[in-house]
Amino acid sequence: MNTQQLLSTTAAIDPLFMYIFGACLLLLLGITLVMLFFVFRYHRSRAPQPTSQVEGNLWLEIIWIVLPSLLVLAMFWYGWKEYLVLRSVPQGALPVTATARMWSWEFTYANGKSSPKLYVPIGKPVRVELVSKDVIHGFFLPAFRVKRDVVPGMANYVWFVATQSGSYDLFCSQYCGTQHSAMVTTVEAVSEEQFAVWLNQTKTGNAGAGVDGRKLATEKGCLGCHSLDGSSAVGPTFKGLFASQVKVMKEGKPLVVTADEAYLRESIRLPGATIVDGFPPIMPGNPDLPEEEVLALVEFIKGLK
Amino acid sequence: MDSLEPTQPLNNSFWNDTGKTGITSWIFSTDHKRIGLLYFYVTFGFFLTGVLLGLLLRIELMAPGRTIMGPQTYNALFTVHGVVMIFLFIIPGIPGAFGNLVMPIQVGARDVAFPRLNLLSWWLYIIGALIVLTSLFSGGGAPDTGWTFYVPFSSRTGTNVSLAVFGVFIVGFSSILTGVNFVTTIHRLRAEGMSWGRLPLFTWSLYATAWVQILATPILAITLVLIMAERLLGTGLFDPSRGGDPVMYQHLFWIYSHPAVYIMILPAMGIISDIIPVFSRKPIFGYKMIAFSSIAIAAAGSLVWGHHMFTSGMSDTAVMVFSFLTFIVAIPSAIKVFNWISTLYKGSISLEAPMLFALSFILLFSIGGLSGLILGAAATDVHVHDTHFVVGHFHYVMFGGTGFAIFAAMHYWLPKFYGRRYAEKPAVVAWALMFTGFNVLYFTMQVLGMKGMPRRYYDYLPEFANLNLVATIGSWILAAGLVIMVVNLFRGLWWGVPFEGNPWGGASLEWTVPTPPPTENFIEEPVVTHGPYDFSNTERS
Amino acid sequence: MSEQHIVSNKKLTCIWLILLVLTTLTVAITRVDLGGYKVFGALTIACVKAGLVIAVFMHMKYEGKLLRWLLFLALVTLAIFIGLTFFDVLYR
Amino acid sequence: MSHPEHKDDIGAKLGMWLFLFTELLLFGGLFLLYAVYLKRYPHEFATGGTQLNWVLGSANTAILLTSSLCAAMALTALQRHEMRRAMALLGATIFCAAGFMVIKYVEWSAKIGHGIYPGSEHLKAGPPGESIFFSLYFLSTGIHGLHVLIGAILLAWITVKIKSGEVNGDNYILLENGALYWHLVDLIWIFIFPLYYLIL
Ligand code: HEA
Ligand code: HEA
Ligand code: HEC
Ligand code: CUA
Ligand SMILES: [Cu+2]
Repeated sequence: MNTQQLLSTTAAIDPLFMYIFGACLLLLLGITLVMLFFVFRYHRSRAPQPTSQVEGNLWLEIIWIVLPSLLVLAMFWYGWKEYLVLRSVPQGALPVTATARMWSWEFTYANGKSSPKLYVPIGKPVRVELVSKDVIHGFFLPAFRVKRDVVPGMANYVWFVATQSGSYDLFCSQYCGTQHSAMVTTVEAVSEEQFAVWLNQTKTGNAGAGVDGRKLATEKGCLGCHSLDGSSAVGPTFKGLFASQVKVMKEGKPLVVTADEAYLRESIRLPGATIVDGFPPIMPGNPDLPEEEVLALVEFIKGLK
Repeated sequence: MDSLEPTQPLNNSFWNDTGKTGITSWIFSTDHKRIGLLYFYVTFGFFLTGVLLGLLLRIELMAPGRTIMGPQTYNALFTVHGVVMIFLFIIPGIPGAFGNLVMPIQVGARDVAFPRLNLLSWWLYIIGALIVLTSLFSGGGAPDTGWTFYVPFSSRTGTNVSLAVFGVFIVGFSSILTGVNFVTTIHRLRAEGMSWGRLPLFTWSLYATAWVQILATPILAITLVLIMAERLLGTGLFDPSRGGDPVMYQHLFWIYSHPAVYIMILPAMGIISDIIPVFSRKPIFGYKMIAFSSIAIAAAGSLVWGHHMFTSGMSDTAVMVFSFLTFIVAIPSAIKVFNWISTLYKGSISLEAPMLFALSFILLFSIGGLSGLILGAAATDVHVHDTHFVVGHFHYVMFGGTGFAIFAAMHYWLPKFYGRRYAEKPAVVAWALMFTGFNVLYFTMQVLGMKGMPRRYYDYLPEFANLNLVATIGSWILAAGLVIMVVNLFRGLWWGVPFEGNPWGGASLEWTVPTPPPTENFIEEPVVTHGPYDFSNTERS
Repeated sequence: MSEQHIVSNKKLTCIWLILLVLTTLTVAITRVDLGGYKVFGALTIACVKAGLVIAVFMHMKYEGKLLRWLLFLALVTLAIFIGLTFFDVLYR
Repeated sequence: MSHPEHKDDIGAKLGMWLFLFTELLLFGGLFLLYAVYLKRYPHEFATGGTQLNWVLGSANTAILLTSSLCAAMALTALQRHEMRRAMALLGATIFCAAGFMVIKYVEWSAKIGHGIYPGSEHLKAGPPGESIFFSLYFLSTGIHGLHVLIGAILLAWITVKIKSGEVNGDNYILLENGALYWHLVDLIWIFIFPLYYLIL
């Protein structure tokens, strides 16, 4: 595939915007001007009595049914055609999986590498598989005019291609709770060589033992809900959590447990099993988090006295 | 100017001709005019509440980061703002208030077909509204789901969604019963000579609206029941981990909620169709087409709900079908706009407050409607979906459209029922401020949306800061206008100069009855001999 | 006052018998293996039954045109709601 | 107020039908969901259906049809000024309604006894489609049962009015509307029955 010739999503959509905006602007101007003119010309000070009592005109009606119909049909067709562009992923697109959870993004590449920012090579189309761990989120890249909801249990995707290097905003567009507006990250478009370097370098960086718990807690979005300073946010604070007595609901029964290592581990993997009193059961589970990462998180929480 | 001592007693009108004037004679009255006024005050009260919440939203968005509240409060605030505006103000607003006040007189009836059912509707509305209000202060706190209650979020959040949803459910029943009542009234109680071709267009639009209320609202009812079941029983019908499909919820919700936007706009269009000919002293242009297009909008409008779901993961075929149908609905709206403007041609136009609001309705609704075309085209919707562009769109059609139509109706019809009127000059000043502020506020929002600012965002990136500030300033201009309008209008209605006879020179039946009308409207059964826009025998008096 | 139409007990009983027979029939055809036609058959019979109830028990047969049209309108609306949803469900 | 009591039977009936349309669409929403999920989980729906007791379902169908017959005959009787007969027939209708509810109760408690109810552990552990099937089953029959209850109360109230003579051979619109409501309840069941009990 010749990526040079590739039509970017932006280039496909923008002319359509121009077309519809242009048509609407003309219509609006026409309506406004005619209305203002009538109001001026036939104002009671100039036209004390109406000078016509017509009740309608068939031909006019036909004209203003048929012409707008044709106009909107053109809009429909054009809009649909370009929509298909958004849905047809070019061949050889780079596959990436975007995992959305309350309230963070995680992008995973074919080689298992994951990152909180979406790195893409310039000029190569990217196909992003959209996966949600909890509620509906929205994958929105204004610069590329693409958006798709991230629906749990549903295989949605988007594609786009960055034609210039740079950093582009990536928003969560579908309302998903308290920190919806903080579910923002970026697409980093870099040259193909830089991308290749980045992809391989970070991979080795992650596989080692010494995972940084604090960094992980930020990346996985834990800190979106859990504070480190003792204040209650969406979830309970991590500060002083370890070894404390926690009131929980387990299978509908109230219970007091000690927050030992096993409890923390379970709370991270399967948070639905025990629900801390006074909090909603909304924490996303992490059943397939690698063991060393869970360990790192537990160690991190232990350290917060 | 207006005389401040209460001069003209309201003798022999529905205010006192039965000798009953206490509060219970109102809240248990079956008189359509009293019920209409009750609706008016309550819905308008909710409007003021909602608008105040909107103002708070804007203050928070004035600058990035925290301005006056935290994210959870903000989320609850736009949810409550949306729920109050949609379910407690705009949907019951026109049918409940002006439909009740005016429609039975317009068809020449003494009351609606089922006066007691009408009272029940009002009570259901009040009870539902009270439940919604209770939900804000009890349980897990005000719901924070957005007015759309999308699952799975709404089935998980710890806030008081179930109760709020239950309140809306009750309000929905009220809306259904009003619809049943109006359809029956229009079919059965038209006076002698009041053929379908002589119905005022406001009544026509209520007829079309009533059908939407009857056929679409039950779907909302069942959807809300399903949310409650999801939360309270754990039915899992929309829970993907148990085989449910969250997108099916969106279908059910929009099957009602798209037609609902036509419940909001159709009666507003009816008001405009009634006001423009009166203030041009010329028959409405294309009566039949306007009446027919109301029905066409109601019918076609029931088929387009999928345009809210273009990015949801719905099938591409469905995207095509719904996008196509969406454009079809635009055509009857266009018919109306063109006919209204043609009515002005060679008329004798008087720019009093009702007419100013009516004419600005045409402009604001056109801007909103035309931006709806951007949303209706599949590819462009993908970019602006769930951004402030959509927020701008619906405020243009709901506030600029329906809201301004209600203001027009308030200035046009309320004096008839009070026998007093407001002062003209402040009304015009208020209108000018509101029109200006409105556009500064919402046009800016649409620009923001084009630039990619998502909606329901408590906080935003610095690049959106300037425009947000502009929008907030617009909201203050709007607020100033609104305050002037409210003060002037009610001051006039209670203490203003008398409004007697037929000062606007209207030709439909409500202008032939005494001002204010007596309880049974007509002193003797009316016999209708001419159309509602035949001004040859009416003078302004 | 509505024009009074009294449906005779004989007629009502007849319809009731037919309805019972149709119910038995539905049960019968769903006991044999018809594959996908089973749903189709059962629903067709259900529609016939519903038609009988509406026409005779609910006196629709003796009502004017208006009510019939309105009923038709309501049913068509429901059909359209379901039909259009299937543009999504079938092609996803 | 002093309205000379205005009566419009045709209008009242029109109003009732309009209300019935809304009921139809209310259940329509559930049927819509049923159709969609049947398409997605034909197998699980079939296994779910076999777990329902079709004999009891058929019995309930027969009971409801009979009750409908009684209601229709009650109207006929009232129109012929046979008040006692009308009241007896309405009593029979309500009796049938009670029978229906008893059978429903037996069915429901059997299911719940087996750990089958919305959100139960048993269903959570099973295949997803089955939990959908039973959730829909409980919702549909539950809401339908509620309508049976409301209809029965309505008819009982009308019986009282017949007894007091307020509703009579010249003024039977109330019974006509009440019967219409009752037939609607029957109508809905005519669809629920094959969809849930028979399609297996
Ligand atoms: C009063 C309420 C109202 C009205 C009347 C409308 C009218 C229309 N709406 Fe709007 N809409 C809403 C209220 C309303 N809407 C709300 C509340 C939402 C958001 C819900 C939410 O998510 O919270 C929404 C969202 C919304 C969306 C989804 C956006 C998204 O979330 O991505 C779409 C998409 O198609 C849409 C389209 C339209 C169209 C095509 C019309 C048409 O009916 C407009 C027709 C009018 C005109 C076309 C203008 C007048 C005519 C002329 C000036 C003549 C010339 C015209 C032609 C030649 C065509 N609307
Ligand atoms: C009829 C409907 C209606 C009306 C009139 C309004 C009016 C306003 N709305 Fe509206 N709005 C909605 C319906 C409406 N809204 C809906 C449905 C939503 C979607 C909710 C959701 O996402 O779920 C929404 C969402 C919404 C948002 C988006 C929130 C977000 O996505 O982050 C914003 C943001 O600015 C906003 C602002 C405003 C403002 C500034 C007004 C202005 O009109 C207000 C101007 C303010 C005044 C004019 C104040 C005047 C003051 C007085 C009159 C005081 C008198 C009071 C007393 C005496 C008690 N609204
Ligand atoms: C959507 C918000 C959210 C996110 C994201 C989140 N949590 Fe939680 N968490 C909660 C809530 C709410 C609770 C309390 C309810 C419960 O027990 O499930 C909780 C409970 C916990 C507990 C038990 C705390 C106690 O006081 O007993 C631990 C440990 C925990 N989370 C760790 C994590 C880790 C590690 C991550 C990141 C991988 C994370 N959480 C991400 C919301 C979240
Ligand atoms: Cu995730 Cu909004
Ligand atoms: Cu819509």
